Amino acid sequence: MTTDTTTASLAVREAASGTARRRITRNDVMMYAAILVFGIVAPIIFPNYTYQIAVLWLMVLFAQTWDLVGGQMGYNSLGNIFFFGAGMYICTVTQIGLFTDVGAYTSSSDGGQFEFSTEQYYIGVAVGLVLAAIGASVLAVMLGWIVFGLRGPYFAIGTLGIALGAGELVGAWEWVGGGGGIPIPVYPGSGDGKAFFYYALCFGTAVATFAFLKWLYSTRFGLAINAIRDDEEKAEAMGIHTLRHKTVAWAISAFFLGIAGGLFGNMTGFIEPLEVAFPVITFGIFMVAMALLGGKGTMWGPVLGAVLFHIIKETTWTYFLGWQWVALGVIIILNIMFFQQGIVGWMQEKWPDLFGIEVDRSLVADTADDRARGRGV
Amino acid sequence: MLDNLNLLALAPLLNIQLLLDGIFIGAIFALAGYGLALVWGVMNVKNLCQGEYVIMGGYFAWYAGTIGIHPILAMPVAVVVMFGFGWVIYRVIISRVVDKDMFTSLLATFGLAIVIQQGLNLAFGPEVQIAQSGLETRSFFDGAVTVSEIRFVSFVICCVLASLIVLFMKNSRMGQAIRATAQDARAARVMGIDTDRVYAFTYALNCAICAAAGVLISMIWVIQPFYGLTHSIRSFVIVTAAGFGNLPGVILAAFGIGVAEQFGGFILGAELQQATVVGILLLVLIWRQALMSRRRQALA
Amino acid sequence: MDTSGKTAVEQNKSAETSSQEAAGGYHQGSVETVISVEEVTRQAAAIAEEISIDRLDALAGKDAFLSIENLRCGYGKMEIIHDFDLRVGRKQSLCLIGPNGAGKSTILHAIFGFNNIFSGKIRVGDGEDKVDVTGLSSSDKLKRAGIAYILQDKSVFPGMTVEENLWMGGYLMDSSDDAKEAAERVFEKYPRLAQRRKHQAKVLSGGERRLLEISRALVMNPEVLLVDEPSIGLEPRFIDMVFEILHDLQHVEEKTIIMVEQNAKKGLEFADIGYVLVNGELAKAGTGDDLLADPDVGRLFLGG
Amino acid sequence: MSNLIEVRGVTKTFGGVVANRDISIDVAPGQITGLIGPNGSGKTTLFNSIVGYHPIDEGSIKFKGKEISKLRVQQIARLGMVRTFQQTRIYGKLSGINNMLISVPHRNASFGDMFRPYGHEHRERAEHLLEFVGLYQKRKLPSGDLSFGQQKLLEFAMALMNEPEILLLDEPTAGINPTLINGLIDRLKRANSEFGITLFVIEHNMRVIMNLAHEIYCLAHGELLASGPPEKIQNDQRVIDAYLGAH
Repeated sequence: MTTDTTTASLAVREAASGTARRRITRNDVMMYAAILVFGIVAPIIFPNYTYQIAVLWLMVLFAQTWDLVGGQMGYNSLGNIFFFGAGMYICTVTQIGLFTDVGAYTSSSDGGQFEFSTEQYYIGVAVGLVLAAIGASVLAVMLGWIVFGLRGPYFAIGTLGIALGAGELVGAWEWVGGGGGIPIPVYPGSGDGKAFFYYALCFGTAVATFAFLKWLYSTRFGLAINAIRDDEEKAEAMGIHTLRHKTVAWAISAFFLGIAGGLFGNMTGFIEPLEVAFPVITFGIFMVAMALLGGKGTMWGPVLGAVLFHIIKETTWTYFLGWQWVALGVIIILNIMFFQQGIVGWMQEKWPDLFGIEVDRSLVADTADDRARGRGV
Repeated sequence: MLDNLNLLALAPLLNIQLLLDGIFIGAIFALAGYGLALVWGVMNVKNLCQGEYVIMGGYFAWYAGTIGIHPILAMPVAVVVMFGFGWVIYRVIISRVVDKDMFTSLLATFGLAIVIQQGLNLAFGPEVQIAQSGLETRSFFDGAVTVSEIRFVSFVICCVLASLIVLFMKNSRMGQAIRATAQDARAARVMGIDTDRVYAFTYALNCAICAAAGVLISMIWVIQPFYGLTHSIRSFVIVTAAGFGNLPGVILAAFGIGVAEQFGGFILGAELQQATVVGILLLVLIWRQALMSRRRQALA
Repeated sequence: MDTSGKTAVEQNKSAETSSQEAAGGYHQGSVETVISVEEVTRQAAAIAEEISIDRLDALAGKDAFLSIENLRCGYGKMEIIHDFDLRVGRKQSLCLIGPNGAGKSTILHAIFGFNNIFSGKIRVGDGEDKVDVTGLSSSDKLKRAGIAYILQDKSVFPGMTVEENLWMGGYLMDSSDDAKEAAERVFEKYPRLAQRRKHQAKVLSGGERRLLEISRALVMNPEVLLVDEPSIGLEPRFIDMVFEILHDLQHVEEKTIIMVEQNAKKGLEFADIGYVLVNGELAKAGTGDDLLADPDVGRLFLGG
Repeated sequence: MSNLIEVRGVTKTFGGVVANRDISIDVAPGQITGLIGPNGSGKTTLFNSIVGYHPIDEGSIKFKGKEISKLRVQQIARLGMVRTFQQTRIYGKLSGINNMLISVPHRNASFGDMFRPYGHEHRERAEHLLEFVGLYQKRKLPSGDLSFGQQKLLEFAMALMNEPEILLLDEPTAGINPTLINGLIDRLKRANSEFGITLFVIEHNMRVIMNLAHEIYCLAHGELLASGPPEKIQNDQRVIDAYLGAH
């Protein structure tokens, strides 16, 4: 005799069947439109800040790609910046290597005896970015083989080590200019032209990343990496191809970071290993901080976090007079201590209905006792 | 690189030199490594600013040297002050992340590491510093092997400190409470142990141990505001290889990394020092993974 | 109210009953009653009675040794226990039963000072000497108020020897010699542990571990024992052993026992007083035997 | 008909300590088989050997006639052998329905399948099974908020969603209220009779196992002590001495 079989009406079930993943609402559409308009109009309204806003889009990309692996899959990497640097070097080497000898180019003191034609420049950038994306992904697959056996802190420290080590190794590799770096082929046009060109690419890449991830999270892949985050051993016991999912997620993250690296190198005009390509304690930690600030494991959290972080950083930087890095560390600590769940996470707790999350308060109270017992005191 | 390898084969005494240097430096790594094993094992905090505490300790010695006091005399001061510093850091920061997931403590201490690095940079500048011990260097085998007296002295100090820590953990009430808390914090609380105090003490003790290690490092090696991260990674290598609560393992692993680094540095060149440490880290992680997967086929 | 003869009676009973009844520990029986999680909670709420304080006093005998008055408590800001009263007399045993998540363990935690008490009073002592212990920390509860907590399973210090485990039990004593002396008394009482004093706790069998957990709480010589799920994770024959130990502690050592037990039948058979807790409130109270005989309790908590 | 699981002469040691010695058991298809024994008698070790957590030292383990003692957890799971955990494991931040969806069988999943959405038939089945265990109304709640007993039911439903041929349950009723245990036993029996899933169950609770199992194996000190139908087991003097207690 079972007394609890729910007799749900067909209508209820119809309505419920589409809710596993939230559909696009009007709010979403408004948000997309606003961002698109801002993205297109911004460099026209604020021409002096084109570079900063382009970097902002890269920051958004950083936070999103970190969140794919860290937030959605629960593998907290401290070394994702490795793919940024790898992409940067692959892109640069391609841009040069397509047309001249890389060793000779990098070993000459000014790097500039070789003149790139306009055509060569654009071909170089196009091929370079494609190879950067592919190369970074291939590296991710190869490294994934090693690091995805590591769990928790070992994964975080291992990836940190990879990024640190990569900077050192590239610094000792004379063929790519060693610690002295490489001057990037010069943009064949005006400074403004260059700024707009790379602005468009940065914005496009960030939007493409967002759209791709949005789609990705709506497929089985999204649920699978969430499952890995929540309990990997269970996922294994249920037969999920965990290594396959983890490697693909990391490769996707690397793909977009590789492009970002290629773009940023060209925007900067000069690349070197420690400060520009593999800046572990700046960009490397920014991407984590931004994702956490916005709310990790959510679609909009990393975007929001990146925008806020970038604005705060850019506007307050000049007031700290040498203390800016100390301030940055303090911000990260405060963020972690008091605002773990991030902005979107906090909003989800506060207004769950807005996010289509159901909460049963009585149940929460119920389980607190269970949990207190399980976790003990 | 090959030339250097050749040199090692031709001059066997050079190996002895590197081995000795590795062990002297490794003894100090063992202190910081044991400190990390302590906070990791007892309170499950992965302290990524371990190296920064070492460097802070080093600046005590260096500063003493600049005002005309022998750097080694700075050790008691450094230990006491850093103990207090650790206590404050625990109360202000660590106590709020101690029961959160592992990444929280890792990231919070990473943030703290950035603050300390930059703070030291502002206070002392980015130059590489040495605390002058004023002791002499002795030569053996017609000058083929040299041992500076300070290295020997620091080795002895390391041994004394290690023994003191072991005795403390074994016999004192706080030591017992720390061990009990590490094994089962819930049960420890039921026995009336104030685990929060135990955590604070453990964290402060770790800071003090690191500071002592830093004083020694500043005399036999160099310090610089940004050298902390490498020390942190060394500590992680040691704990990963040895596990917690296993002092002989910690010492062995520390000697291992010390020696490996000396040889690595000699063969590959000094500019790849950090890369060598990272390389050792990755090797240890891969080795550990291989070990795990033999025990549990489930892993990947 | 005297139940000292109960186990003996029980042993006689089980000797003559059929094999169906024989398998100890968890009992046997039918599995006909099938009720869902929500139904249990709902129906349990429906059978809740208005229980007067006099009734609780009567159950506890003339004078309660430990009393809880209008307790509200929980974790963080969340209130789990609402306006709860409890009375238990000296040398009595009380068992809390109820659905998962009803707040049974929360009450033990509150008595020992492990969670937030929003209002209410917890008092311990005889008659006029009752002391208010509501605000005491758990170490003060253990040291001054004579209240000890025995955790659910797996709470020995695995890397310490049996001896060291007992010494940890006396951590709050003024000197470690006192703790060692107290540990010796416990060893005298349980020679089975004494035989294994130099062994590491992790190599003990399940039953020995449970014995160690219980005896570790006795080092401080407490008057009140809070026992959290003594039978959990134990095989049938050790369950009976554990209850025999507790029986001895209550009747020979004269301890007052408050326990939470999922294995409700066993718990109620053991205890003098049974409380049924639903949604953080007291729903039924009676002698252990009365509750065992109550058809509602049987249907909802004993498995029919 | 041949047995679904055949364990033959399995020995497993951990650092010199023998956890299982020369154990042979059979799990017949369509039946409910129980495994009992004192703590530390090697039940969980045997379980883990079968589902692939660690290599075995000696012996063979066959599933549907195929040797699986060298396969890994995921491969074995994809063959149609699913286990549940003693400390219930679900994906806590995902809703009940998503917990179900992610549990669809991965038996024939190709690389490209990762990027496909779930079909209508998956949702239907997920909802049907949630209804079966009585969690339909809570399907959208984060499953970590469910009570312990409900999480057990959800884990069981997830296992069913995986369409296993055999389900290995590690103490399915530990820590839940006796009356709720009845509900779980009822579900287990129905899964066996209605869905035709073979069950292999570790259990301490005699009321559960005696009412559930067709065949019971009892381990003690890492060795097989006795086997047979429930009535035989509970009157077996060796089992009473080593496990049930002399009452």
